[in-house]
Amino acid sequence: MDALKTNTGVLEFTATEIMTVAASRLLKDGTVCFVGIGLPSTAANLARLTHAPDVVLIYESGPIGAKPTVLPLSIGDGELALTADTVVSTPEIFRYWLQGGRIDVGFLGAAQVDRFANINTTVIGDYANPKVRLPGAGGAPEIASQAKEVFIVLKQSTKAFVNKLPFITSAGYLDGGDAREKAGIPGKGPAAVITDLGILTPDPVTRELTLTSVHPGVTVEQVKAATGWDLKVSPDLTTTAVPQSHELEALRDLLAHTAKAHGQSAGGEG
Amino acid sequence: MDALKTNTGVLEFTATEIMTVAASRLLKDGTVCFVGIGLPSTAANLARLTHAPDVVLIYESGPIGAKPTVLPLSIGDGELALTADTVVSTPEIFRYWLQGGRIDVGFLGAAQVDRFANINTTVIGDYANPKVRLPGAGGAPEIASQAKEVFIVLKQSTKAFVNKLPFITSAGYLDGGDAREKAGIPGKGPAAVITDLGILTPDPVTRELTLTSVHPGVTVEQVKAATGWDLKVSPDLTTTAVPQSHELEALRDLLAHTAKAHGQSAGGEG
Amino acid sequence: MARLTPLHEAVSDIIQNGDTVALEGFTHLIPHAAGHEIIRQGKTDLTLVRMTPDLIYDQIIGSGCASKLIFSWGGNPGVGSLHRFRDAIEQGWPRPLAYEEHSHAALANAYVAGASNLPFAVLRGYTGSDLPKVNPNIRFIECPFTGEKLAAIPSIRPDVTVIHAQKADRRGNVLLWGIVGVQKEAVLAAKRAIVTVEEVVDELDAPPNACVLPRWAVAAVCHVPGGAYPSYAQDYYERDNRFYQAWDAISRSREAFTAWIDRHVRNTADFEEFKRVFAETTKSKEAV
Amino acid sequence: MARLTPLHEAVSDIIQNGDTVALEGFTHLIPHAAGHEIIRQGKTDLTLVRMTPDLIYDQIIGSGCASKLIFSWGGNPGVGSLHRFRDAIEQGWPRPLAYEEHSHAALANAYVAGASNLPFAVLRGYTGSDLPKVNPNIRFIECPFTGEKLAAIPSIRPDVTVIHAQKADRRGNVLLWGIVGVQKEAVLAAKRAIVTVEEVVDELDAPPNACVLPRWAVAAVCHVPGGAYPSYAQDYYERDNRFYQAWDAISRSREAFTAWIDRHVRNTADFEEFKRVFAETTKSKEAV
Repeated sequence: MDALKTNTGVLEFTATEIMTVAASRLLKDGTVCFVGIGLPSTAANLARLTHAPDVVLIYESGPIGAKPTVLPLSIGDGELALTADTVVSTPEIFRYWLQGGRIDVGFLGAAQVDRFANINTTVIGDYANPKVRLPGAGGAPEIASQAKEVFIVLKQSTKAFVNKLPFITSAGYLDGGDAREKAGIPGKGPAAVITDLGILTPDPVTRELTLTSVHPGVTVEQVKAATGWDLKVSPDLTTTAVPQSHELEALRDLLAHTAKAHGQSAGGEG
Repeated sequence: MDALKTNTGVLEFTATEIMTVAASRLLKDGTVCFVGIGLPSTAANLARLTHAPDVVLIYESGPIGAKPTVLPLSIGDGELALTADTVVSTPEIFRYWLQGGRIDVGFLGAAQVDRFANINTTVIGDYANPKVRLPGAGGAPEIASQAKEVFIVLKQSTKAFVNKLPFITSAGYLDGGDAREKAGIPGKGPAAVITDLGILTPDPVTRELTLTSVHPGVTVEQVKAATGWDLKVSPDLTTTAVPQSHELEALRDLLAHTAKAHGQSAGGEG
Repeated sequence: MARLTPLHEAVSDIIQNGDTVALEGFTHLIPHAAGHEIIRQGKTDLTLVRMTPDLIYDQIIGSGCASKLIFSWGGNPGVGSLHRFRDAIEQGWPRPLAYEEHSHAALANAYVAGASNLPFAVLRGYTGSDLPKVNPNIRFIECPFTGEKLAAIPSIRPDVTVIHAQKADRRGNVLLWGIVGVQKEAVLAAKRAIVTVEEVVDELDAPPNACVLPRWAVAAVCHVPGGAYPSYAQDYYERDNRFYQAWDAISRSREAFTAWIDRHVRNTADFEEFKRVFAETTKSKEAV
Repeated sequence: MARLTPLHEAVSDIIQNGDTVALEGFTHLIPHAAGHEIIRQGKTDLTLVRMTPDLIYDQIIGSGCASKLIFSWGGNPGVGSLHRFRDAIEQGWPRPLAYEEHSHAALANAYVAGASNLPFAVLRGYTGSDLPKVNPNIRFIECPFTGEKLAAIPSIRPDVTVIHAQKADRRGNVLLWGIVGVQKEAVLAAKRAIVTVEEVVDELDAPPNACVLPRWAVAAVCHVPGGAYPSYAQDYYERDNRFYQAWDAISRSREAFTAWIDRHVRNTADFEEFKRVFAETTKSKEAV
């Protein structure tokens, strides 16, 4: 997927780059963001380094107001502690800050999502006899339910975008409609799923994920083919604005610094 | 009462002094002690300055391992923070350290106690129409129930030592016998009540406070006359060992330093 | 997001009549200047919450600002009774004061529950005490795993919490240290928070894992040097124990109290003027 | 009361077969040296608790020391799967591994409840998640005041908690800073605690309100410089991200894993020898 190159004027960018840039743009300046490791952390830090210098990044390991200059490989990197406004205990993060209702945006990755933006990071196959055992819940169930809204970022494929999840680790809109509100979940839920092909947002009534933006050079058919259900397409479908040169530069600088510091670029909890 | 002077060899001491010294002697070295302000704090610090240099003093405001050189006037004096091994939040003190079961001795004062060592610090008269409104519970109910054992120090009089309390703020042995255990209270309860006249300890079976030691120069009749119930006297009644000169010197030094620093000598919560 | 603002504006904008207000500080960092400003502005019908209603609440209660008090220990530490608090409870002067009474452990847990956005706190507590008999907000629940009986009380979620801290930076991030009491929990349990500070600095220079309140968790930060007086601010000034003793005489009669409050609080424009007048009256008294 | 003792003595005396043991550290300060000593001593039937069973638990599980795991996220951070953990769960090698699975928020709260000597923790959580369907230790209770439904889970009260910290003084008082995770709660929730430290000093020089564990809350303090490796110790050394990546290949097959554990852990006398052997094997590998 990363090999996909699109020509838009002079700029070239990968599918992962436009995914990251598109995700970063959704973070408003001043937002308090609870950041998952990996793609969410890249996007959130890109936002901070571009249009949202006052975004507040909180990691579940304890740093509040982290301003890393290289991306953390794990959720508890020293860089997060050293650049934070303060570091509190992990229980405090979950109790006072997340459950306390002080998080505007939860920024999550996922192994799988379904048509109602529920998330699976637990298991593929049967829980007791797993086909693939995934890492598990981590902070996601409570981030997904307690942040005022949620952005999910992951690459799109039929393996990842399934009609019905084998296991709901973290709630999106459950069975759709007002099921989430009826279950008493405080946060509003996933506002957008940002992929390497486009942006999906929940229908205001049914809450079914609907394609509302395709990335430049991607066709609707490509997105549908990468989705495990009959993906609805918004009548107001737009094309994602191309990454601007300062965004791409900031992203590439960040990744280059990170690779230099770590010798790798991904990230995970732990 | 403080005017009472007793001659024992060359040493002269007041009733308050022997009360404080007797109370201090009950604290073993290395004990972790949750300290109430006022008389308990004086006695606990005297223990630390004499026979128990490794006693660990914890105050409800947050200091752990406080080693004050002047007595605190209030439970949150700066001297406590500056001399402590660490200072934690007040919720942490009550949750992790007291309720956590890590306190050997709770050292309390009281406005009133009854024959089963229950404590009143709330009200004299009817709760809704108080004759005298006392300060209230503070930390005492949970110190009295959760410290492994409890020492109570207060001056003896019929007003303070009553047969039945108008209000039980903090549990001693409730109605006596095994009432405390039956109520599911974890700590063993008051091991001794130290007064300016003697030492009262609970009968092993009935748990009724019994006079087990009188201070030198005090008669049993004096103690009975200062008690609001028919005080039982132990068949093994002893006389409290007189304060030693190094104990009196340490106590007087401590009080002198305190008076010099504060211009007063009492203490309270807050 | 914290605004750096004068105290009178913060109190005027953020505290409404009828609000539940917690002024916290455990001996240390008690927000006296903010308490005075509440009196000066004649706020009414407040439900006051505080573990240790000491002089600051004696003054607010005696000034008639409060209709209810939630507390766990009410006294003048090291001195004796709070006369205004007792007069309100015992005689209803200057107005009746409803009160709800807990232990320290329970209120500390209730602030934690409030900061955690939970409706109630669970603790081992109150067993054998008469407090549950007089406070219907002390209940008992069963552990769903062991069947053990535990005490439960409602969480505290004030409309406004007011604290005093040592430092803020120019963006409104707050740092406090020493005896930090329940201040962080009280701030995070509240809908809005006002923090008065000794000093506004360019950089907080907070040590690792210090007690920091980020600017976006606080509504207003007010630069009020000395604002904890007669309480203390560690590394800035000490507790004025003499004033705590003097308060006993000032507060003993309604007349002396009212005269003191009028002269020092109601008839002063702000805390700076309070300090000037207080210095004068203290000097003249010592001269007598 | 903390004894300053060699690590092998602490593990031998304090951890018994069948114990519930928590080795905590959130990326930072993970007690790898102590984990190795558990393997070296062939402890068995342990119930392991850890929010993030990463390499340290992959090694202990793969070595057959554990019969049960309580966890909330099991992966090699930034790299991928834990192959030994998955092999135990999916194939029962080298022995079946029962597991109880929670969210981070729930386990963090369960440690807090354990430290607070409460039998259960209350949180807003798990709503809409399938985890309660597969974990009977996730239940729901009602607030006795509002009727709101809240999740409850049993508290964690390990027999032994093991952590790594930066400093201890000669009396056994411990200081840690930076990302402190759930370490304080895990230590205070446990019956006994072992702390390995980078450095033993005359004076802790702890900043105000630092994370200090007093000596009487800890059973043993062991001086093990580098004892968090390949995790990091802030202000001492950085995380060895390359080893986390290398672990993926080492742990992928049972044979390669066993050979690595035998050579580096089972056949070394202690962590000092581990460090020497590890340096050699790493150098020779890089030379290839």
